[in-house]
Amino acid sequence: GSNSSDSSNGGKVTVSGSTSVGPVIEICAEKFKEANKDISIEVQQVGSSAGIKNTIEGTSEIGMASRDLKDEEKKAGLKETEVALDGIALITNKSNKVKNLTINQVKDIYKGKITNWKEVGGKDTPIVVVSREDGSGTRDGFQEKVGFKSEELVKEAQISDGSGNIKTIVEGNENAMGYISFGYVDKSVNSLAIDNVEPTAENVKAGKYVIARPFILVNKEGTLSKQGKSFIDFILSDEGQKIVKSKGFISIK
Amino acid sequence: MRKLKENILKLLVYLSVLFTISTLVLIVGYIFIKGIKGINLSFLFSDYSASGDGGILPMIITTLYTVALSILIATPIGVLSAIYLQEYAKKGKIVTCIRFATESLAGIPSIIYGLFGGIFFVVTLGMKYSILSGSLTVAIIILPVIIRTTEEALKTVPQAYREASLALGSTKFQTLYKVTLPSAIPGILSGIILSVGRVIGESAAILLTAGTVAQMPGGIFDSARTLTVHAYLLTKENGDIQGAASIGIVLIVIVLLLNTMARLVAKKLNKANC
Amino acid sequence: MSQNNKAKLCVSNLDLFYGDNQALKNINMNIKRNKVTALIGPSGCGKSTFLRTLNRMNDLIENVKIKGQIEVDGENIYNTEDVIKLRTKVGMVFQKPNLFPMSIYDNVAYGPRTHGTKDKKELDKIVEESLKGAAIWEEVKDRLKSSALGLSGGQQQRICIARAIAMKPEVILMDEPTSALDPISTLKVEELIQELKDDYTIVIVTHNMQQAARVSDDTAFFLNGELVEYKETKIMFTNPEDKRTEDYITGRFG
Amino acid sequence: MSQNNKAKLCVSNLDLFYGDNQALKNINMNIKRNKVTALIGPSGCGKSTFLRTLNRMNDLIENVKIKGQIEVDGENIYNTEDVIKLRTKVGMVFQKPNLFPMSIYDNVAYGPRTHGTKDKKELDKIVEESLKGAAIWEEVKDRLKSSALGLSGGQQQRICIARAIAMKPEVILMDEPTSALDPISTLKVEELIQELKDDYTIVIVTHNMQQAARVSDDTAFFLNGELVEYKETKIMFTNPEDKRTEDYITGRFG
Amino acid sequence: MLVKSRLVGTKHRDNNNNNKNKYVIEKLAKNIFMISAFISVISLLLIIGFVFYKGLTPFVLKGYSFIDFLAGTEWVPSADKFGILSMITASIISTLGALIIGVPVGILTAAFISEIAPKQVAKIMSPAVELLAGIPSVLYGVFGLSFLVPNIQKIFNLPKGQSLITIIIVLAIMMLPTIISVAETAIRAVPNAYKEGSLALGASKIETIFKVVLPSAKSGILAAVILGVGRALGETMAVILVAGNSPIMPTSLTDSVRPLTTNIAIEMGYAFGTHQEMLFTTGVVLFTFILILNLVLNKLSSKAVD
Amino acid sequence: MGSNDLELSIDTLKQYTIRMIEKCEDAVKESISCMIKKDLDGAMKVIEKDDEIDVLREYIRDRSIELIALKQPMAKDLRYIYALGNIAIELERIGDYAVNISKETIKIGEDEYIKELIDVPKMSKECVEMLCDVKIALLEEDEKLAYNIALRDKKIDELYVMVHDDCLKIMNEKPKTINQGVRLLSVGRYLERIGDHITNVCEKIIYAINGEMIEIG
Amino acid sequence: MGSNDLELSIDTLKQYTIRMIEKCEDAVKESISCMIKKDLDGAMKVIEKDDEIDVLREYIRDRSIELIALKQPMAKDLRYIYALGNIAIELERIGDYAVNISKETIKIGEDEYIKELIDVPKMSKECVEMLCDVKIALLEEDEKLAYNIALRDKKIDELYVMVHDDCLKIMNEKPKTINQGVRLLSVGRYLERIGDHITNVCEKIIYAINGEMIEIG
Ligand SMILES: Nc1ncnc2c1ncn2[C@@H]1O[C@H](COP(=O)(O)OP(=O)(O)OP(=O)(O)O)[C@@H](O)[C@H]1O
Ligand SMILES: Nc1ncnc2c1ncn2[C@@H]1O[C@H](COP(=O)(O)OP(=O)(O)OP(=O)(O)O)[C@@H](O)[C@H]1O
Ligand SMILES: [Mg+2]
Ligand SMILES: [Mg+2]
Ligand SMILES: O=P([O-])([O-])[O-]
Repeated sequence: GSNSSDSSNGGKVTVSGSTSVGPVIEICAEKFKEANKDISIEVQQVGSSAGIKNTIEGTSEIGMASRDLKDEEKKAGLKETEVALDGIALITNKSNKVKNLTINQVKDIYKGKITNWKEVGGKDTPIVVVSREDGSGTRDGFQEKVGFKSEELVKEAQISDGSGNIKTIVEGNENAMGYISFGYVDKSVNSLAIDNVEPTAENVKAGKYVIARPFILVNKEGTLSKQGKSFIDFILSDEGQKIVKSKGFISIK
Repeated sequence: MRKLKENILKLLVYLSVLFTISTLVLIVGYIFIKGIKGINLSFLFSDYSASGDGGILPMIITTLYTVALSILIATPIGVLSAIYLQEYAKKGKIVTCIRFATESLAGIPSIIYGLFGGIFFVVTLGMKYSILSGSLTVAIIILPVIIRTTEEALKTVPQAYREASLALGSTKFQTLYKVTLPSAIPGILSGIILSVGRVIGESAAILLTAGTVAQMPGGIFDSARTLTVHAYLLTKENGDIQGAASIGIVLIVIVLLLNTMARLVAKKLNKANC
Repeated sequence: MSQNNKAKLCVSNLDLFYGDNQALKNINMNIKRNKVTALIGPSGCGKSTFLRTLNRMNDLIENVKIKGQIEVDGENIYNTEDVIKLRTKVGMVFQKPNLFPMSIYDNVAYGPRTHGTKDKKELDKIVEESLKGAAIWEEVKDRLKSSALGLSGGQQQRICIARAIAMKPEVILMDEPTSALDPISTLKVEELIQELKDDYTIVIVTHNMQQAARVSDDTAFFLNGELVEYKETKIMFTNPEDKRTEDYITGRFG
Repeated sequence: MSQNNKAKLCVSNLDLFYGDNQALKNINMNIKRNKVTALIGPSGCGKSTFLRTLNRMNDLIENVKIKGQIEVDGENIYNTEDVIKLRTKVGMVFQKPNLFPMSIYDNVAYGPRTHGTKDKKELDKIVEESLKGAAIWEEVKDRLKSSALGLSGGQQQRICIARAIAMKPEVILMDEPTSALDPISTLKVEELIQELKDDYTIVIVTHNMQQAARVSDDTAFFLNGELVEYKETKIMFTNPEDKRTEDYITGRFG
Repeated sequence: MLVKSRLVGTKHRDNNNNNKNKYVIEKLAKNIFMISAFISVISLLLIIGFVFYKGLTPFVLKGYSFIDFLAGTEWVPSADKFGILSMITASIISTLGALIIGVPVGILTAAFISEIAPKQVAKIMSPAVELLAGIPSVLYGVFGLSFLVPNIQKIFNLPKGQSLITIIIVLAIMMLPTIISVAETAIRAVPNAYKEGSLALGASKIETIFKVVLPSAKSGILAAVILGVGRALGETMAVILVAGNSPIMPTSLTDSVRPLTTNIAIEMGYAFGTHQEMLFTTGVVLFTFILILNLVLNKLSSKAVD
Repeated sequence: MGSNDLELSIDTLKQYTIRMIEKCEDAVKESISCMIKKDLDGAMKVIEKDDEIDVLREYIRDRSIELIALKQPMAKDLRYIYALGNIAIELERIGDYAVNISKETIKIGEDEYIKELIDVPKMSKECVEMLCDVKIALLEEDEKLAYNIALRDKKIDELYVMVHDDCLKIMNEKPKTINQGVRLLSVGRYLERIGDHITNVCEKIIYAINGEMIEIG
Repeated sequence: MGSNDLELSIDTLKQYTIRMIEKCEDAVKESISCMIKKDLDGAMKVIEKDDEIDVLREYIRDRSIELIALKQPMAKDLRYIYALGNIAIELERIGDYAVNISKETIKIGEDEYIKELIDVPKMSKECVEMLCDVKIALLEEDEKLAYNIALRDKKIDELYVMVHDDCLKIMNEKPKTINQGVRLLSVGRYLERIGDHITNVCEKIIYAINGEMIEIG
């Protein structure tokens, strides 16, 4: 065990956490390493909570989270750095005619009050609600912004543990509706406008698209290594923020 | 009447066979059709890149590391334990206990190993997410497989060989390494090959212990991503079914190679023995 | 201990228990040097058990309790710690030919090698002598290096005997050595046993009364763990003393 | 076909090949009704092969080619398609007792049930009769429902015979039926065979010349796939005609 | 006749070598073997220890009720609601369902391979089945998610394809190779003598298989079934992708459900504190199931031996 | 079969032996009574009937070889078979002597006896009684009895000496009696031999029973 | 052992039988030559030497039973053992007759012979020659020879008739010769019996060789 902590001081930065944040940080790490050949950066995509937990326990130096810290977590003496904003897009199957929902409709759908597409202007088919698992940063952010609590989530909701899975489900099921981070949205699914606001980075930045949350990096107060700090600095730099943007997220600058 | 019954039974058998064959063809076929497009040299042999169009070389390397390490750890322990159980231990509470332990280990779902490894090796022993933690965890997973197959192999060594050797004034240990073990080698080897397959196919336990870092591992203390975990993450995070299928092809080919190898080895050793 | 001058093995007051089950009851028996002694009796009467006490092969079985004395050349075999030495002196041949999956040569050389003979020439000599002693040399001399398992049952059994001989034992125990063989192989092994008695003391368990009659000098009849009758074979089979022996050998038993 | 009035089985010009290897060479043999016929000969001479042609068990082996004729009661068994009927008529008992891992009752009832007897009472009757016929009824009547594998080898073999009898066959083939048994069980089975011949035609393969001598009325000596000599047992064993027979039965063979 | 060409003068071996070394090596070896053997025991104890320690913490230290845990049907970690009855039910139903399909198909296929198929066919089928066993479960999941789920949705005309029935099919397919290969071994181990016995009594091949061969192999087949159960109960990665994972009490085969294993796997990454411990408790429950299964297997197999 | 059958066969052999003994009894008894009654036809019959004894002997001989070949008898069984085979030889010889006696009777023909036949009938009676007892000894496996029967041969020997001396005396006194005297002498001699053979039979019975081969008298 | 050993033992039995035949030859030859030479001591020796024959007979009997018990002989082996056992009985009887002859010699004592001994020596010579040939037949398993030997018994029977008639004639002529005449008659009778026994031996040899039990003459 002691060996590995030595090496982390030597030139290795361990980062772990959110699967939404992970991919963009990975790219940052790649770019960072091009400039700093002697530093290696390990990016673990294990989930926001696990990342935070790892940071508290010292398994990782830096944690990634796609949600705000919980009080308990804050108490553990973590320092957070916001590195990006992420919009959460509501997605439906390509064949679905519904292109826009109000935020209340979204809420009602997720709470199980609206169960048929016909109620929101679509075909007469049931709505298959897809959600992330409890504990997911994306889910936390989504619920908070849409305005319902975990226990209110319709019980029949499909739970999936990754944006990719949600996308696959929605792509394969014309009744399905799910939500994923902007970074994962592509042509295989429709992304809905909320209250007639298109899910774009500009709209998020402008505060018009409300379903969004911050990407943060955390580290234990006072233990951040030089390399770790320079990595975070790199992400916050213009070059880093460009990468953030290129992946469909919103730069904090 | 008798004929009718017989025909019905026959029909059932053939339906079952049809089911088995068709699922096999379907799965393998599906994976090949989905994934074959993604297979090319640069996919197989170039470094991974988070930004896209990288290959899976780091995952292949990690897989090799994990296999090698876990086999290196589990084989001696497994084989020696099996020897103890089969050759030395007197029947009694202790053996029953050990045997029960190994059998129970064999039955535990790998997710539980993951939970355990994730706390014990990663946190408690401070190994962090690393190939080592992962390998130790899978080593425990395959331990019962190796013990079991070795025991079976030892069991099939005729008692007569041992008696003959002992009656010639050999010690138990001499008997073991001169007669018993050589005869059991084919069985032990096929057990090891079986374990290799198990290690390669493992995902849940590795995910929770070796982590998911998509990089060329620098050593066994680095966290890294095996092929199977990669396939899992591609599905889960990117919805990249095609990529997963491509890795699937690689995995299936490896499994095929291993199986053929096991057969050949067993055949060869059997021949050498007889 | 009182010791018969001619006796190679003296068994006195031998009791043997498997757990609580007494398999041998107060056996007293002096086995003569350079004779073939046959043990006969119905299944489960303790023949094998008795045979295996003579080179302590029963040590391998759990829960065995042995009382009484067995002396080889006047030395109590259950007093010594050195089982290896005993088993070197008292060789054994089993029911089924149990050659190792090695070459003929390696099989025969196994014992000497185990006991530290490394010299190639010496081994060659031992192997040749042993195979000759087991009357199988001519049949296998051209293929010593090929696998022993390719031989016929009877040849294998004679190689087993050669393997035992290679240890230069003094006593050879045989537990139904021909029961897995066809009649012709049986005959060959029986002939061999007759020849071997010039140099070895042989104890043979057999189910086959005719075989006991054919090969042995002395015969012991066991029943339910007891030694019922023990005497010269020719007397045993023409004029046994005990009614139970008579009944057994004339096939009126049970 | 010319047919001996007393013959149950007529074998004429029988050749059998395993692939290219001829295992039986021009066998001609009339097996007498209600007699015990023993087949003897050295290992590999074709005894089992011959026996198994009589109820077409060789059909199970690939690459077997059969020429010539075998008639049971004048009917060529290789002309009929109905092997099941043949095997019902010509029962078989094997070397090792091969009872199914079921109760004694179910074992004996297996054949009749397979052939459609469902009625409980009728089955009971068949089972009882067969067990009585196999001289084992008294020993097992109180535990018909317990597993057949708990019995001793000799008992098992007699139940195998009962199982064969339950099919009400006319011929019973036995391939070394006592070679896995101890002498006492052997004796019982031999006694049974003697009793059975009043009702059945029995053909028995045995390695044991003494056994052939003890149980059979006629003996056939096979050698290298040929039928060397075939005659009344008592003449065969006191005054055989062929030198090879003489050599074999006096143990001078090979 | 034997060729008597024995050399004269058989000397008996003097055994003056010291055998002491041999006895020392003997002892040493034994101890090393024993220590190795204890490693598996230690591993098991450690695993049990860690999992139980973690899993029982909420009940021992935090006052949660274990009964509520087992009997509760609501699972909302963020609302502090932990009930896994629905998951236990889902696990049991999916396992049973998979057994109902997998066991007969597996056994009959095994019977086909070992008894009916011509040698050539068997020679191809055996490795093919082995291949099926060797495919990582993730791939089954991928196959299930991208092929089975949409098709099942279509065939049964459901709003979604993730359902008990999908799990059952995937698990049934996944347990097939286990059942086939273990049952095949068991069937091959049935002495030829039984078959010959039956055939000689005038039974046909199929009758022989069903009346003698399969019953004789029943202890092996039972072991196959139990191993299959273990596989189904413990399978995670494939199930996670096709289950739908809704933590609800299933009322029909078309419901999405969340079996025990997926509950652990799906949330482990994001869980902390009590939530995480409850996942361990789920592990404890699963573990207990498996242990009970093992005990049953032990009992059954020792019975089968008798 | 097996032991059972073997016993049956040994029993059969015994039965045949008993029958043979009976026939010998008859033969001896008849031969002497014909001699006394000068019943030449009867004597002729005795001679003819000897064939039956020979047939029995052959039967026993063949069966005993068969039994040995087919049943591998051991111990007592073997001794019995062997002994019965030998007993049959002895009995056949006894039958032959009866024939010889009858032949002498016929040769003597209608001539008046040179002396009253006193000892010869005594001898014959003794022989017949011995044979009769032999049956019992054989059937009941009574070795004591067999031994005692054998001892009775002494009496026959004594009687023979008397017959011998008487005859010689008469022949010397009346040379005309020589022809008949010689014949009477032979008859005495034959009876004496019959006694010897009965002794042999007894010895064999004892051997069969306890495996000891003793020489009596 | 096995077949080897068995053969050895049958050979041993044969050797012993040959030795027994030789002893019988000697006994017959000696008994007659002593008779002719009136060598009473010699006659005494013949009687004493009969013990050796008896011992051999016992030996052969015991060995043959042992062989049957221990080696389970079949076919020819069995027939040989059985036949040799029976041959020994016949030979013993021959020995006994030689003893009887010698006893008569002794009883005749120094009395001058009532007639020249012509046919008796002839008979004896024939017997001895037959016995000598029997050895060859036995050793060479020559059934033809054995048969021919048996046929020669006829000659002995003829000689016996001559001896018988001669003696009776002389006795009738000279009643004083009765005592010796009776003895000479007996001797003739004994030799005739010896011939019969040799015939029996031949029959048994034929049986051993080809399994056929025939009655010759
Ligand atoms: N390992 C053992 N444990 C317990 N009991 C045993 C053991 N081996 C043998 N016995 C019992 O001891 C008795 C004697 O057995 P043993 O094997 O010596 O008989 P055997 O005369 O050799 O019989 P067989 O002729 O069948 O080989 C039997 O009752 C047997 O059940
Ligand atoms: N299935 C088979 N395929 C090819 N050859 C065979 C087969 N079965 C037997 N043979 C050959 O046929 C010959 C006769 O064999 P069979 O089994 O009939 O002999 P056997 O007289 O019964 O011998 P044993 O006494 O050893 O049982 C042997 O040479 C044997 O190798
Ligand atoms: Mg034994
Ligand atoms: Mg055979
Ligand atoms: O993986 P997430 O924590 O960003 O949902």
